[in-house]
Amino acid sequence: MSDADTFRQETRAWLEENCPASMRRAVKSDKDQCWGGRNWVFESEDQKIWLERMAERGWTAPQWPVEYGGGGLSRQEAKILQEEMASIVARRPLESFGIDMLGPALFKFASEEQKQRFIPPIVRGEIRWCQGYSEPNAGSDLASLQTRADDQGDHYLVNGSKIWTSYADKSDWIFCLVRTDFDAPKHQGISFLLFDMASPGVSTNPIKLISGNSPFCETVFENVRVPKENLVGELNKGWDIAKYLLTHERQMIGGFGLSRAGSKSTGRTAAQVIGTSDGRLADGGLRADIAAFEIDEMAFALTVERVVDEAKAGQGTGAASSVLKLYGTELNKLRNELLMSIGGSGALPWGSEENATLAQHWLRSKGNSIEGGSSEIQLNIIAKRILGLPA
Amino acid sequence: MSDADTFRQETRAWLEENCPASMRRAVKSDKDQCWGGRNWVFESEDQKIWLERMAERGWTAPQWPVEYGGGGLSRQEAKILQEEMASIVARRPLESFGIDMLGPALFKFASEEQKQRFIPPIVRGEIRWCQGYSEPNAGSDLASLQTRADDQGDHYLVNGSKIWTSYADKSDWIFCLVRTDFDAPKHQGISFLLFDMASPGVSTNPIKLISGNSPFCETVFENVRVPKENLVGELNKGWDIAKYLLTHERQMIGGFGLSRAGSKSTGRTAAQVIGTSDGRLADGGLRADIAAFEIDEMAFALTVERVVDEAKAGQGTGAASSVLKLYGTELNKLRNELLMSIGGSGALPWGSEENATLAQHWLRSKGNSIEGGSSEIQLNIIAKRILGLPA
Amino acid sequence: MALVLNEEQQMLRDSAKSFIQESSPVSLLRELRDRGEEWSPELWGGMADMGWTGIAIPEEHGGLEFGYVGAGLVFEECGRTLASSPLLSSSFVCSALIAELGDDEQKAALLPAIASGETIWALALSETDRFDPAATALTAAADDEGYLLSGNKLHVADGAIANKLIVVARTDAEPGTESGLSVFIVDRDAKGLSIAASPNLDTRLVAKLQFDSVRVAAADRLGDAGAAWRALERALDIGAVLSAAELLGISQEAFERTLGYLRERKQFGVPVGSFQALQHRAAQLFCELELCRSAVLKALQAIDANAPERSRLASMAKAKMARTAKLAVNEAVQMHGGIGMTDEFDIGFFMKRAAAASQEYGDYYYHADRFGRLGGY
Amino acid sequence: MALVLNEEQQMLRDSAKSFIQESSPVSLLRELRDRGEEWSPELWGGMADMGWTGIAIPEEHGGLEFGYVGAGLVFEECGRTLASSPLLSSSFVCSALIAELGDDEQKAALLPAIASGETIWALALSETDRFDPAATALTAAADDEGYLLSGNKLHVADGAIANKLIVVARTDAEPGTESGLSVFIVDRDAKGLSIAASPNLDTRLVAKLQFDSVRVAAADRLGDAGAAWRALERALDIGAVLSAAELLGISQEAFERTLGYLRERKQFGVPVGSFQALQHRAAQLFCELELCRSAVLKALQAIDANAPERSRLASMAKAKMARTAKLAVNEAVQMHGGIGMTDEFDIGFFMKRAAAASQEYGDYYYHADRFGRLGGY
Repeated sequence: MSDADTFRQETRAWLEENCPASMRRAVKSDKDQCWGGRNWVFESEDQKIWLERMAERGWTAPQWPVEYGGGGLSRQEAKILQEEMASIVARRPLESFGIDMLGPALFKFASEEQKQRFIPPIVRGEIRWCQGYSEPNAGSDLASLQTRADDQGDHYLVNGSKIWTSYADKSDWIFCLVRTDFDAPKHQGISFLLFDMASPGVSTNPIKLISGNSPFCETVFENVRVPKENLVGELNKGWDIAKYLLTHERQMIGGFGLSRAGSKSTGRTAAQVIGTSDGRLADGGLRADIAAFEIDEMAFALTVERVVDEAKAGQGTGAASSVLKLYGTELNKLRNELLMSIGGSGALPWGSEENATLAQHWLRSKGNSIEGGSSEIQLNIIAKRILGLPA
Repeated sequence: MSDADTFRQETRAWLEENCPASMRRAVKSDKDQCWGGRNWVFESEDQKIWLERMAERGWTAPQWPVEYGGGGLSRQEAKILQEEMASIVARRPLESFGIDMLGPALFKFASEEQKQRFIPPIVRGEIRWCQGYSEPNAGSDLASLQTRADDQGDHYLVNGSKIWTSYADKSDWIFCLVRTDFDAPKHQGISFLLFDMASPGVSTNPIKLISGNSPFCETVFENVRVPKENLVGELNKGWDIAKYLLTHERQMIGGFGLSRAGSKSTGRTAAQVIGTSDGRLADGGLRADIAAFEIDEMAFALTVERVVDEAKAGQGTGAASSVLKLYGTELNKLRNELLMSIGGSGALPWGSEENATLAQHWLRSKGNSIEGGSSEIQLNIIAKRILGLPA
Repeated sequence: MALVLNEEQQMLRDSAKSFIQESSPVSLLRELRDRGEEWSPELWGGMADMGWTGIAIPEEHGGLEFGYVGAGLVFEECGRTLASSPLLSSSFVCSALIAELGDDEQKAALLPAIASGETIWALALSETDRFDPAATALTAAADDEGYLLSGNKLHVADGAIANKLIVVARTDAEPGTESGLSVFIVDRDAKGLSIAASPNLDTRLVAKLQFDSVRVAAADRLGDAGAAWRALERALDIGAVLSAAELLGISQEAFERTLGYLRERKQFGVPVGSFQALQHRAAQLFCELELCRSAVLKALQAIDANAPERSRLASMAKAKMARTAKLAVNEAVQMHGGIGMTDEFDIGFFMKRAAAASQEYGDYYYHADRFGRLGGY
Repeated sequence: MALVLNEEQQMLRDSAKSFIQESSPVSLLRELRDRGEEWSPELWGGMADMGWTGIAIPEEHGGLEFGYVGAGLVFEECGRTLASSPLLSSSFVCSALIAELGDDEQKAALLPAIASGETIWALALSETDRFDPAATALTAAADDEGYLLSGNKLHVADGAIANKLIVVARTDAEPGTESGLSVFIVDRDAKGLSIAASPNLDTRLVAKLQFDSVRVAAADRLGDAGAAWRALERALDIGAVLSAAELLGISQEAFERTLGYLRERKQFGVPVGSFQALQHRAAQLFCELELCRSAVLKALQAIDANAPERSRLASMAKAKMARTAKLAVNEAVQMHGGIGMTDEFDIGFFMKRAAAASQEYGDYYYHADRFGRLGGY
């Protein structure tokens, strides 16, 4: 038996033994997700056990090095773990911006001391992170940020405000872009700071969205003292970290398109709701739009696959993240439009924040092409950086 | 009986008596159209008679004043004439850029002497005109034209070249934009000249298009002497005339969309070619695209109607020409795309210049959104002049 | 008929605009939403005072007999501020059915109270999620005392507040056919009728109606038994075109607010509206809206004239408007960026109402299909 | 299978590119067109020397057995310079039918001459203007001596130059059904067969074939009578995906030429490519082309693997590619402006060939419909 097969067998057995039955059900609403952190209230004992058992093996971050608490798995092993979890519909034990975003940046830019200090609690789900990028008046021009960190000798004094901070009201720490040089060109005076959201002077204010949910906050800093050792990377070089993280985020958001691609076909959903005639959806116009969409959806999923495969084969162009972000989010919006059309008047009811309706998901999807760098920004990036069109 | 009814009866009787039978058939190809001019070879004696009879009454230009050879008809009478001609499928006796374009500009900008000299031969179809606007290196930036007219005391010396001159090789005279002041800002050094294409130094070179036809020429001027009295309007104020004419041209080209709107429905054509099932076109995807197109086509035709009605009622915005040019040409391209899809492999054959196929008309239509101010230029105009968006 | 407004129509539009801007700004919708209410009786009273409740009702029955072009102008202005009222159901769709099918007695008894705004009517038609009037299956079984109605109705607009209902029921033939449909008057308090209302995304309430052997007198049937289709089709065309007029107002307002934002909001040191890519998209949307305006006006005229091509024009107008409204609100939110996604900002209300109005009396797919069928393909 | 090219495939692509750029630049097509000729026997000989005529043919029959991913790369490069040849008809579609349906004797007799490029084959299938293989009506009436073929075939690609034809005929059932189809080998000089060729917009000749009781021996039937559908479907999938690969090359080249023009051409004193509206359109087209590349590669792999989802992937690839090619050539001409409309400039050739290739083996509508049906809706 190959190593891979052995690993698969062992993993399957371990999951069978350790994954509680109630954690083997698809996530239905936000409530079913575990975000961890200091103030987390577990939905159930099972949710707590599942997080602890997975974190103990480092399998909340399967490919991170063991020395920082990670699982130390190879790419192949991680894929097997994912497959085995999927086969029993095991939930992800921990949702975490620390794992998805901050961690990779720390591995690349942080000092050894910082890695030792910050990464293990991320893996264990003990500290919940949020990101402080966008500002109320900056919009798509992220680098025009005005939140300032003034050097006070042994600490920085942070003043300003951030917007669109996901779950800032529920997070323990923030990774935050601040301006440390007001005279430099706008991309060159930015630094990357980490600090505790419990620090005096930090306040958060949830923003209600058109979908009725409030996943984002406006976050205000008034004379927040941040120890100097919390600076990641070089002073005034924070934009490099930001770019790295943005690329990462784009791929995640674009992945929306993919993550649902495996789920039920929009066309089949329509066929069930509307019925077919002679093997074709009974509404010919809607059918044509759905077929066009599903062709794009399939070609997009294959493109995500190709990008990954090319990267593995060293053939990647590195240009893919903007394409995936742009196309994936536009496709997700289109899918939601089609689902609304399929539902007709039955898609119009309004629910609650906890039990969101189709209409609320549809409204939420409209933000996909704004957050994480708008579609227009991605088109600019593609035109200039990939196609080399003149400024 | 009202005046209108009397006019209708008289007109009907006159047409019945004077329109030759062979001129009562729809125009099938370019050959069936009469353009007149010094070198015109009439297709038939009927074609000649028809032009002469109509020109004698001034009905080649029905609403122009009688003193310049026009028909002197009111708007209502002109409409009746048009309706009565349509009812017997009488052809237009004369196709003419002189009537459609130059004439209106002369009425507005020319001296009395110039009007007396140039307008009557236009009405009679004796002089065929072409327009000299675009230049080989200017593209959409019309005002950057470089053809120069140098003041030589009693005449101008014209040097330079024009491109996209429709039928220049068959025309007798040209109305032409030239630069007369090289130091002024680009819009302010342009003048509007008329001259004989038989002048020494004028040469034309037909441009073959992707459709296989050659309706346009490149026209070169080498030391062409143009008498000073052929300047229309003020020196260096030619851009005003150009703008006036461009607006006019836009409406004409946009009218393409309309002129065909009265002809056979694309959907019915498809139903005949492809067949129906349960009252619906047998190809559901194509049907959906055709319905979307025909909805737009109808709404566009209604918009042309509304623009005319609003202008009559004094409610016009004056902003319509760019909208009509843009939308009408895009619709015409779409109609051709749909006709190609309806025809399938049967739409692919190549014909000749005289007997153009569907494919050739389709290829020709691609130029609609380039000529007469590209779609991009129209979008710029709408955004800036109508919507007031900042530069 | 010329595609322009006459002087009377222009005056109506101007008075409608100033009344609605005053009495029903978007902030009223927000207040109602936050209070969990659907409608404002004060606004309804004001509309009745303006005469809007009787615009399409003959003068002999207390209406203004002003015509549908005028009605369209009112709905366009209502669309601009998202004014919520039972005007469409009661004063235009139900009143059209009564005027067309009712006998003299019924008309004299019912229409004046609609014209005055005293009685509010709702149309109980849909039984499926996707608009399909011929699919009506609710049965009206005839007996000696009249009819017994049994079945369900869904998505009844204004069903939560109407005093009276017009119920479309099947007295003959199979669901899916246009023949065999009859129309009945039913009181909201009728025995055996239960009404459950819940809010849609646009904060308006829609009702689910259950008919459990509801007794209806033969005298409460409108028109001949089984022969309601022609009148129903006309009433639904009216509904479709007036909802298109509302969508025109919604889209135009969303567009103008977006233009204002593009002119003022700065990014990268320049106004956002100076970016050519956004300029071209705005210009394209402007063209679409120009087409919509012509389409809606023509369809309204066709209703006034009862023109033979009325249904095809109605489907053109609703289809074109539904598609353009979707584009307009999507572009509005996208061009506003993050702020457009917040509940605090009004633009989201336009997106929500546009989605609901696009479904009312048939969505894009329904009307594009009908447009093709009526066009012979 | 990973969605990347292996080393062998990369080498094939590089050699294909340099051969085709050298032997068949766009100027060759122009020369052929101006001379009124369809094809270049020299180019065909060169392709045979490169082994392309045998890429998909088993080694035992003289081919390279290299597979369809490799074939796709060849067609992509051919698309880039609009190289015209009977490669698709002969070496991929007809050869697939022979390889799948033929008995050992037929295969041994026929395939080596295809692999060497010596014999050129054409597929006589379509009888209607719109692609619809099941509509085949041409009859093959069985008698003691074999079959008599009667009927017409339209739009036969390479029918003007092929030595041999594969004719799809009906031996049973009604036109419109997939059963009852048989496949026959017919010589171009067969008695009773007349061939009339005329040029399409892309300068390639297509033939109209008239079968007037053409005698075919029973031994010239490929496979069982009436049972050709499965093999035909596979051959047509191959045709669809390889024409998609050609469209990918056409579109990519048209796009790159347009990018070059946008970078260099100046208007209003700046490069045309600096206008943001054009930048965004170019970026959108780039995304579409990236999706196309993935779609085509996956469909090619599915043919190589004879995967169960082969047909759905083939339809996805052809549909996506046909739609994107239309966008690519339309944008190319529009962005080039006036010069793009001239025959002197090459870009128009891309528009013409894209239109023809989009029809071959089914257009967008055919494949989008099939994609939906195979997807269960």
